[in-house]
Amino acid sequence: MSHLEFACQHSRSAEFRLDARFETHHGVTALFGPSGAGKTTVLAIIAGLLKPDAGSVVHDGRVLVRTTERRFLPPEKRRIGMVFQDHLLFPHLTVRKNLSYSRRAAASGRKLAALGEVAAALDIEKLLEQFPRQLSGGERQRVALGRALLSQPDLLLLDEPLSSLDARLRYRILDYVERVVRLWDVPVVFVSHSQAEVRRLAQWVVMLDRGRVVQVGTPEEVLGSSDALALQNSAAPINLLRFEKVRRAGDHCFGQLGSQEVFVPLQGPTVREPLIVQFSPRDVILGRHGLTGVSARNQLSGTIRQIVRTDYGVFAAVDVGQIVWAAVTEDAIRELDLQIGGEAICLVKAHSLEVLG
Amino acid sequence: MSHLEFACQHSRSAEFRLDARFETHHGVTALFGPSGAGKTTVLAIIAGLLKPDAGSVVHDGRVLVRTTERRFLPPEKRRIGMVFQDHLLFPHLTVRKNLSYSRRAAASGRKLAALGEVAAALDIEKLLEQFPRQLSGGERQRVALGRALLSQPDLLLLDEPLSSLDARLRYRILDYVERVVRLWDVPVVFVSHSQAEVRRLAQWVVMLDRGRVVQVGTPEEVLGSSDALALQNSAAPINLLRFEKVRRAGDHCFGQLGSQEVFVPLQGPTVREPLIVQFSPRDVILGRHGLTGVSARNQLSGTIRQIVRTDYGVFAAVDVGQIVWAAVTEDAIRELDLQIGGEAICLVKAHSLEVLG
Amino acid sequence: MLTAEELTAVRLSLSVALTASLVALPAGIACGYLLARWRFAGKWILEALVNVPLVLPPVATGYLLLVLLGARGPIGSLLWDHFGIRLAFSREAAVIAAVAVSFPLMVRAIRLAFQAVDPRLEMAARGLGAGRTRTFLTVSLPLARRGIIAGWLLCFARSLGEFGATILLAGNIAGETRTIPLAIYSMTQRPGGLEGSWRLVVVAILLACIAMVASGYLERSRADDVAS
Amino acid sequence: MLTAEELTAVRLSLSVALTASLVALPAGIACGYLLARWRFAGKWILEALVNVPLVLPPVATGYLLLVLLGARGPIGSLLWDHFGIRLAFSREAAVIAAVAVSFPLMVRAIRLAFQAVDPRLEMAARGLGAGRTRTFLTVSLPLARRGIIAGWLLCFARSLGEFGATILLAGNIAGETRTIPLAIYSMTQRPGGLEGSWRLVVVAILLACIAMVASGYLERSRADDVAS
Amino acid sequence: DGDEPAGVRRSNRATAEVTVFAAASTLPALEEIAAAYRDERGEVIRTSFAGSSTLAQQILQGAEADVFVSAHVHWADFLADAGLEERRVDYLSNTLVVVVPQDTKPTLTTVEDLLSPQVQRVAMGDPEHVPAGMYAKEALMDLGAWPALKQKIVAGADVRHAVALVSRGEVDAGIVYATDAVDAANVCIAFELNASAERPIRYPLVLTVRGGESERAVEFYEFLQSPTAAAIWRRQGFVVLVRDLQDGVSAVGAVD
Ligand SMILES: Nc1ncnc2c1ncn2[C@@H]1O[C@H](COP(=O)(O)OP(=O)(O)OP(=O)(O)O)[C@@H](O)[C@H]1O
Ligand SMILES: Nc1ncnc2c1ncn2[C@@H]1O[C@H](COP(=O)(O)OP(=O)(O)OP(=O)(O)O)[C@@H](O)[C@H]1O
Ligand SMILES: [Mg+2]
Ligand SMILES: [Mg+2]
Repeated sequence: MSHLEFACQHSRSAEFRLDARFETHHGVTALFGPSGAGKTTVLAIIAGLLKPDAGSVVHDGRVLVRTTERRFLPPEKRRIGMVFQDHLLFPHLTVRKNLSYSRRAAASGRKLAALGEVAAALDIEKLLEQFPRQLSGGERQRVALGRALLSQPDLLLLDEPLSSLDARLRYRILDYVERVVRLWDVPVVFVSHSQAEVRRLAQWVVMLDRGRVVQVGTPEEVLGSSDALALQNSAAPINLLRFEKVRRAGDHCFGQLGSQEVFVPLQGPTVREPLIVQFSPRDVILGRHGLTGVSARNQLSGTIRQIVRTDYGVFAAVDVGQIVWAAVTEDAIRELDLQIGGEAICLVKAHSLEVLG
Repeated sequence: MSHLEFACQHSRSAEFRLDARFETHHGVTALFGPSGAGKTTVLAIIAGLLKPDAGSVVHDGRVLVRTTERRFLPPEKRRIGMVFQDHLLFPHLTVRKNLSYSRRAAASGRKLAALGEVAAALDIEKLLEQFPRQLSGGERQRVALGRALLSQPDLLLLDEPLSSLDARLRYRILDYVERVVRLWDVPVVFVSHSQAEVRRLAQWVVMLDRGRVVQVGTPEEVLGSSDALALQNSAAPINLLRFEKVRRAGDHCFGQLGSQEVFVPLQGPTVREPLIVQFSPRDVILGRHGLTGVSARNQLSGTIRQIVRTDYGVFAAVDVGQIVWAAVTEDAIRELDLQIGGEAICLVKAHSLEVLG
Repeated sequence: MLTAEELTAVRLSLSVALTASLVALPAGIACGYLLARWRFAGKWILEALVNVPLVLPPVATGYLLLVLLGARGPIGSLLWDHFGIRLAFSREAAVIAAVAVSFPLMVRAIRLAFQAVDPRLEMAARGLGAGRTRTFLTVSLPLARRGIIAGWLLCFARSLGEFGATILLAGNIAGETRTIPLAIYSMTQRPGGLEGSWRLVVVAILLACIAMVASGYLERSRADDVAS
Repeated sequence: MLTAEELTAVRLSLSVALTASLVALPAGIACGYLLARWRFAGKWILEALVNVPLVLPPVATGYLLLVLLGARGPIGSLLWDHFGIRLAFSREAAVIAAVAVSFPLMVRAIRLAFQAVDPRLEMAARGLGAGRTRTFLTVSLPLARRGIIAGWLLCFARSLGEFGATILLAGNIAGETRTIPLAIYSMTQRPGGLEGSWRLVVVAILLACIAMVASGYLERSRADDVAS
Repeated sequence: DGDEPAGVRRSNRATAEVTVFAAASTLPALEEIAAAYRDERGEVIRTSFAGSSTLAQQILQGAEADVFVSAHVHWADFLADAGLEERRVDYLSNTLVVVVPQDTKPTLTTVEDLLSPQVQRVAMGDPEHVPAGMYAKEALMDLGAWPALKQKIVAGADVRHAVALVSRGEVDAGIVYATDAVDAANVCIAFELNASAERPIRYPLVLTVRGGESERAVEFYEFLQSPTAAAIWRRQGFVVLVRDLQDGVSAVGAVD
């Protein structure tokens, strides 16, 4: 299993100083954080494009940098493929020559991909004889990704590799990258601003803010945490339920929430405890009493604690053991006579529950 | 009201020829389409950075280009602010000087924004004395947006202006751009790959594919259409309901669906007919009979027409006059005994309905 | 250290080279920009014309200039008849000779610099409302700065070393047109010959050093932050 | 059209200039790259050294070369004692003189070109596994191509016009070292000879034109697609 | 000599100034004469030194020269043909000498020695156009040595160049003016070479038409031939030809 240890300090300007330390031994690690947090800086240090002021980077036992020992492995020896935020394609070479620039031999016994396959996966087959300046923004981004994939790296660093792609391509390429990563077991560290991308690809998330690591963990832990919420400041509160105990039953399971149980569909074969699920307040339907004959499996009863009117709508907080936020209309409040302190039932589709783990 | 007429042909390479014709008189128009479709090319022609091989562009009666008359208004006379996909900040000027580069006087009686305000809105106040090469990718993008906003344009062209921003900033900046656009009535043509952004900002969508306009219309029409779906290939079907008749009642209304009515919360003061709403299959709860005492206002009864098992889950198509897709679990199918031809009730939260118009 | 005569020559050389490089600068920038950015029919003719003094021996350049600008030449006689100006055999003539000979060097450096400026940045400026002139002054010119300085310096340095055209057009008049190279030449005619001119040679070398350091300072690239 | 003597001079000039510019090219590229990319202590010394021939009158450069390379000079005597080679007064001497005088021009153009190459592209290449050498050959060099061609051309053209240093180091030997400038010079020194030299002047101008057209072709920028 | 008042330096267009264009080889002497003239008459003379050919061309192109000191009669003739000559006197002469580097034993004593294999290269002014070279060539032709020596000739850009080549040991011998040889470092004179009788070495002093119109120019022109000047010429190694003899000119005085 791949292992990356990062612990570096680096001042980029009077305003910005990176001082980050994290470890990951996961296949896909996401660097997450607001613009200017230092994500690109971290990747540049790992790739050897930037010498940190102090600190070290160790990948699979190989010391890439260690300032105390004055060691600095030159970038060409690191076997690290990088997709740059601004692509950095070679302007004087055709797409084909850009893609085949790296002559690095595949590491023992594995060849990640062939040019034709990568070009097909990235939908750039027709562009092979073009020059970079003849490409559109998204095309450039794909070529940059292809170039990195074809460099037979031991570690892939992707800096927003899909930001200017439409959904269709993004899905297709995500699929492909996932396959590459799984099949050849190349660890990936990637930067993305899309929670969906991070959730889909990453097994580990490092959250940066103003040059510091503010949180590290699984996507569920990190993206669901209050810190993440503060950083993300999404338009509405997000519901997170944490089940310390989980009862397994066939291909689904039930999270224990006090005396109540929450039906959770499971994708994988294993269940981890604690189990954390996330869902939007808009996925919650409030009712006054229990229902039968509906496909919504989860009906949690609790007490209304709060009703908040925001720019984004009205939200009610229901204490069902933990707090569940529900988006409601003023009409519904009137009609159902929702009041603070009153009882309510939260109807949540099992489908709406995203398992973060 | 602003009016833009675009009808140009332009060959960029043997592979790609733009041949697009569209009109818009909407405040915010989105250019939508896959990578390499010609979106940037269209903007470049409007801005005057590219002379089309043939055709004309007319904005508010001003002929910007008309090749038959050999007319080509130089870019500096067009009063068009553009955010480039690759930013094109002046590398030798500080952020402040980049922002204040344009000395164009505000058009009669309006001054769009002051530097301080724009810098605050874009969160680049601390970067004013930096040079572009000292900025992160997202910071550059924001400066480029600020520069365009500060050029007192009569028309704003934004080429993926938010692609490398995290959600928080994106929302904040979207808010700001929306405000600018509304307050000063500056028409905007923007390129985005995010359906959410398009839905939020745009009143009109022009969908491009391989240099041709494949569809034009409101975001609902275009994004909901089968073409858009094909282009987007989103992971699941999307529900679209079209109400030819709408009954207005206070600050909400009821769309007529045969004999049934659908409760639709309305944001604006006006209701347009036909009214189109969109919601995800995951927002639909299937039941066998009507329910009371729930906050979900819409219960549509219909016949199950289809049950589809895909990679993304199981979907049931219910004919309630129009087809409504619901995401279901295998458990629910068993438990509720859902069968093709059987009756079912679709429970849809009014909140889940996105009004496309 | 230097004799009065040598000092005069050094001072004169500096003033001639400085004047020449400054006088040539606007034209050099105009020519360089024109050649880099515009396409016009007779472009290669302009180019060849600018470059002729490079291929010609300076003496021939000087002679051509003399024929043009001398009292009997078409331009020279015009200037004399209408303005009472005599160009040849004056400090101005030394400046003209230096400009003629070093102009191609300046133009080439400046032209390359303009070619390296991303035309899309110029388009961006125009989109922001800057006309051609403002775009040129605020974008193209500062971005070509390094090449312009290099061109200016080449012109200055070449002017310092100019001999052949100068002696023909401006003569070798002590205190008026006897620049360092002419002074070195004159000294070789005196007892002691070439060896007697070493002080001026050293001065010339020192000037080269100073110019280099100065240009290094002017052209100084801002620190790149990639490791090397 | 040309006399045999003139033809010889033209042929000799071309061969000397071509040899000089080609011989100087590798060193010019090395120097230009070094000065553009590396930071080392005595950098300005190297720079000044390279540029000295620019500021010195060519005659002085020629004399310094003679002192170095002549039979009694430190290098010349070495060559003579160990290899039996006499440099001065040969075609090789003409080449050396041309190189010395035009080298600074070449280096400056090349240096500017390397400075204009985005160092991040070089880093990208290295990240793809290319060592310093491959990065240099496949990224830096091709991206600096225009400047290198310009430098080469400057060197070639300046060599064609070189007079002062050549006559000192190589003498004015018909068929051996009498290049076009020397031939023109010789002619102009005879009464009535000036008029006789016009044919060579025309040839020199033609060469300038050809060089310009050729370099325009070599440096040709790919069509930019911004309107202008 | 370099410290003329600043005002003088600037007044390059002052037509009143007497301007002398003189062959570069006469520079030391002429500067001294001009200084003497200034001390005596209080008048500053403007001088420009270059190759005679250059100067003649400049005068032809309208340069404001009052007096022209040419190193060869050719260029005086050239101006005369162009109608620019007012007066002329072939006032000076020079001697040709064969020089060798000081550290080689001066074993050369005759022209025949130059032909011997121990002498591989002989430097002289370019016989095509440098006056000293032209005179040397004619002298050698008179002696019949030219065809044999031709191959060994290294043509200098001017006499000083030839002298430098000898002093650097670049060549085994050189044929130069005595005036250039006297003070050259590391050079010694092997023997004198008699100039061709047909074309004796002459330095014409030319008063141009323009100079003829200025009294002060004529005054200086005459001063150039005055006893004061003659002493200086001689001290610099020239031979002054005096015209007080009936049959033309005769040489008086020689190397100091
Ligand atoms: N070359 C530089 N010189 C000085 N400061 C720099 C430089 N590059 C980046 N910075 C600063 O360092 C900080 C971190 O930059 P970095 O590129 O790592 O951010 P990021 O997390 O990648 O942001 P984004 O998502 O916007 O790309 C930023 O505040 C930026 O202004
Ligand atoms: N300078 C150019 N020369 C030749 N072809 C070009 C040039 N610029 C763009 N193209 C081609 O034109 C097509 C349209 O490019 P354009 O930049 O308009 O696409 P786009 O819709 O903006 O795509 P993206 O979303 O990837 O930015 C692409 O196929 C591209 O390869
Ligand atoms: Mg970044
Ligand atoms: Mg684009």
